[in-house]
Amino acid sequence: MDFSSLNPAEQAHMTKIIEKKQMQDFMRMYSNIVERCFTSCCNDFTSKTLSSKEEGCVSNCTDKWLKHSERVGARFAEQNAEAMNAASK
Amino acid sequence: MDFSSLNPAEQAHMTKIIEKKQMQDFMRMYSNIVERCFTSCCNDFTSKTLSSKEEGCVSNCTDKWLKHSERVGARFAEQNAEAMNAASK
Amino acid sequence: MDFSSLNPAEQAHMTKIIEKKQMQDFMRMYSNIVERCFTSCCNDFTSKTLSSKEEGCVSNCTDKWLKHSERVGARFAEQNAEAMNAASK
Amino acid sequence: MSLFGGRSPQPTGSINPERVEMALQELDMITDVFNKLVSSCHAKCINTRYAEGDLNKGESVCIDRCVSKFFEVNKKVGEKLQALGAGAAASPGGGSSFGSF
Amino acid sequence: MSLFGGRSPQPTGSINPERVEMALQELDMITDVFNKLVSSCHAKCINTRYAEGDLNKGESVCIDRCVSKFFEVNKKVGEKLQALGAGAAASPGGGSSFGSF
Amino acid sequence: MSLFGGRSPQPTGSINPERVEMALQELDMITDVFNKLVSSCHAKCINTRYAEGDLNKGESVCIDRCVSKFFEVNKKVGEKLQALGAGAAASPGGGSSFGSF
Repeated sequence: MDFSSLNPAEQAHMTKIIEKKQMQDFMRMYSNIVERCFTSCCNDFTSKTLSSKEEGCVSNCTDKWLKHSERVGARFAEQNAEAMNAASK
Repeated sequence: MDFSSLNPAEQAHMTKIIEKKQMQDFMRMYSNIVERCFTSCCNDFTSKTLSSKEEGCVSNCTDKWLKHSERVGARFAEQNAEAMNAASK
Repeated sequence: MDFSSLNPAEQAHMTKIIEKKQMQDFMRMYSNIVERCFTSCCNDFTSKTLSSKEEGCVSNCTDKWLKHSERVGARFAEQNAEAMNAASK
Repeated sequence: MSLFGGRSPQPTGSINPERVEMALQELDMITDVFNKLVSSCHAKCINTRYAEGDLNKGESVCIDRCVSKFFEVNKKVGEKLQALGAGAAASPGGGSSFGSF
Repeated sequence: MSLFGGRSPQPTGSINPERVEMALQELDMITDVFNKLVSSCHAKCINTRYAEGDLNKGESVCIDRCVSKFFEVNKKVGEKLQALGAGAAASPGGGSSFGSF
Repeated sequence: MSLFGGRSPQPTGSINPERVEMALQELDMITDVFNKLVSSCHAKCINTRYAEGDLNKGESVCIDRCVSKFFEVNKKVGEKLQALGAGAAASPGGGSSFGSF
């Protein structure tokens, strides 16, 4: 992606909007992790509190999700840079 | 959730926006029920009209979905009130 | 759907908004096809490039998805016209 | 789907934001339903091995029946919601009502 | 969920778009979480054969526990994100914090 | 993903809503694709028993290949859509084109 065709005023405006979006994206990521880790880790509803096994699962699931997203993000940026280079040749 | 930090003018504005959102939420719930009940109840495509068995299933599915949402909503409100109380202590 | 209750100025405004939405809908369709065809066609991660079998699958999957959407759209329009006729009787 | 009818009950005039917004909400709702219809019938009718790019006869017939049944389910659910009074706030102007678009 | 408290810490006044937008973001987030809660607990607790329209005893009890566990997971994930510093930008005003709404 | 290039082909000036909106649409599209990439590769590569919090070697390698294949699929589908003329209205300014971001 390349926003260099925007003038400085437009770029400043975009930056402000992007900051707002980042907050929303963060909240969406948060609720996605909750939904996915709940679905994967909680399968016993004979109790209303998390078992220690479920707690551990949720903790690992959250960690893994964050590390996964981070790694995908790094590869995404690389592939993206490559594609832009190829396009500008 | 607590909107008491908003002033009356802001609260009135929020109320108007919330009313609009409720209409959208209702329509989304409607289409979600259609999608889910269709997926669960319709598995025979040798005919283009609903069998009486499928009709019954869709009817039960709709009822159950509404009752489910209602019960989840009631528990959500309770848990939420509890969490707010705990937070304000 | 029937927007005839809008006046010409409103209809012109709607048309402009609809054009913008069509671009967004197209981009969403694009990313949906990518996601679905990737999920259906790519199951071997011992390599980082598509096999010719996977390529063929992605190609067929894209074609089929477009033809499917088109056919659903045609039937949707017919059913819709029927429902509007029935309602106006 | 003919978006604009021939009649124009109001004279040419200024834009009423309320009415435009209602029309947009209706459009969003229809888009939402259509997308759900497409993905539901894909799940029911399309073989995901993708051995060929054309719809075969069985898939085509299945799609037609699938759309038809989906509309029936849409109508039935709409009637039920209306009967339950959940539809109190619903049915925005423009001839729209539960079970039809 | 009591949306409006009884206190009004600011005098009646003009609308601050920033504050209204933050409140709206919070509302959208809660709606998002609630929708995920409904569909998650439906998947865990509801028999999809739909032989009857009422929740049976087992389903009702399951829903109650499901909501309770979902809140615990929400709290745990929130604490973890906060501990990881990912929550730096988070916790908008209005008494909202991770793990509660 | 470098959002802002070094060049500024237009002089500093007023905001053109059309251009800003197009840039925002592009941003939304990329966010949408990225989210789909994350969840697709999670489904393909991550063991959901969650016995540990770290990515193991197999998962890490799988993620790298998964992202690579996803990009190839993205490119292939984009080329196909363009060939079918469905892309007539597409490819907004800013050097964006099918198959790249």
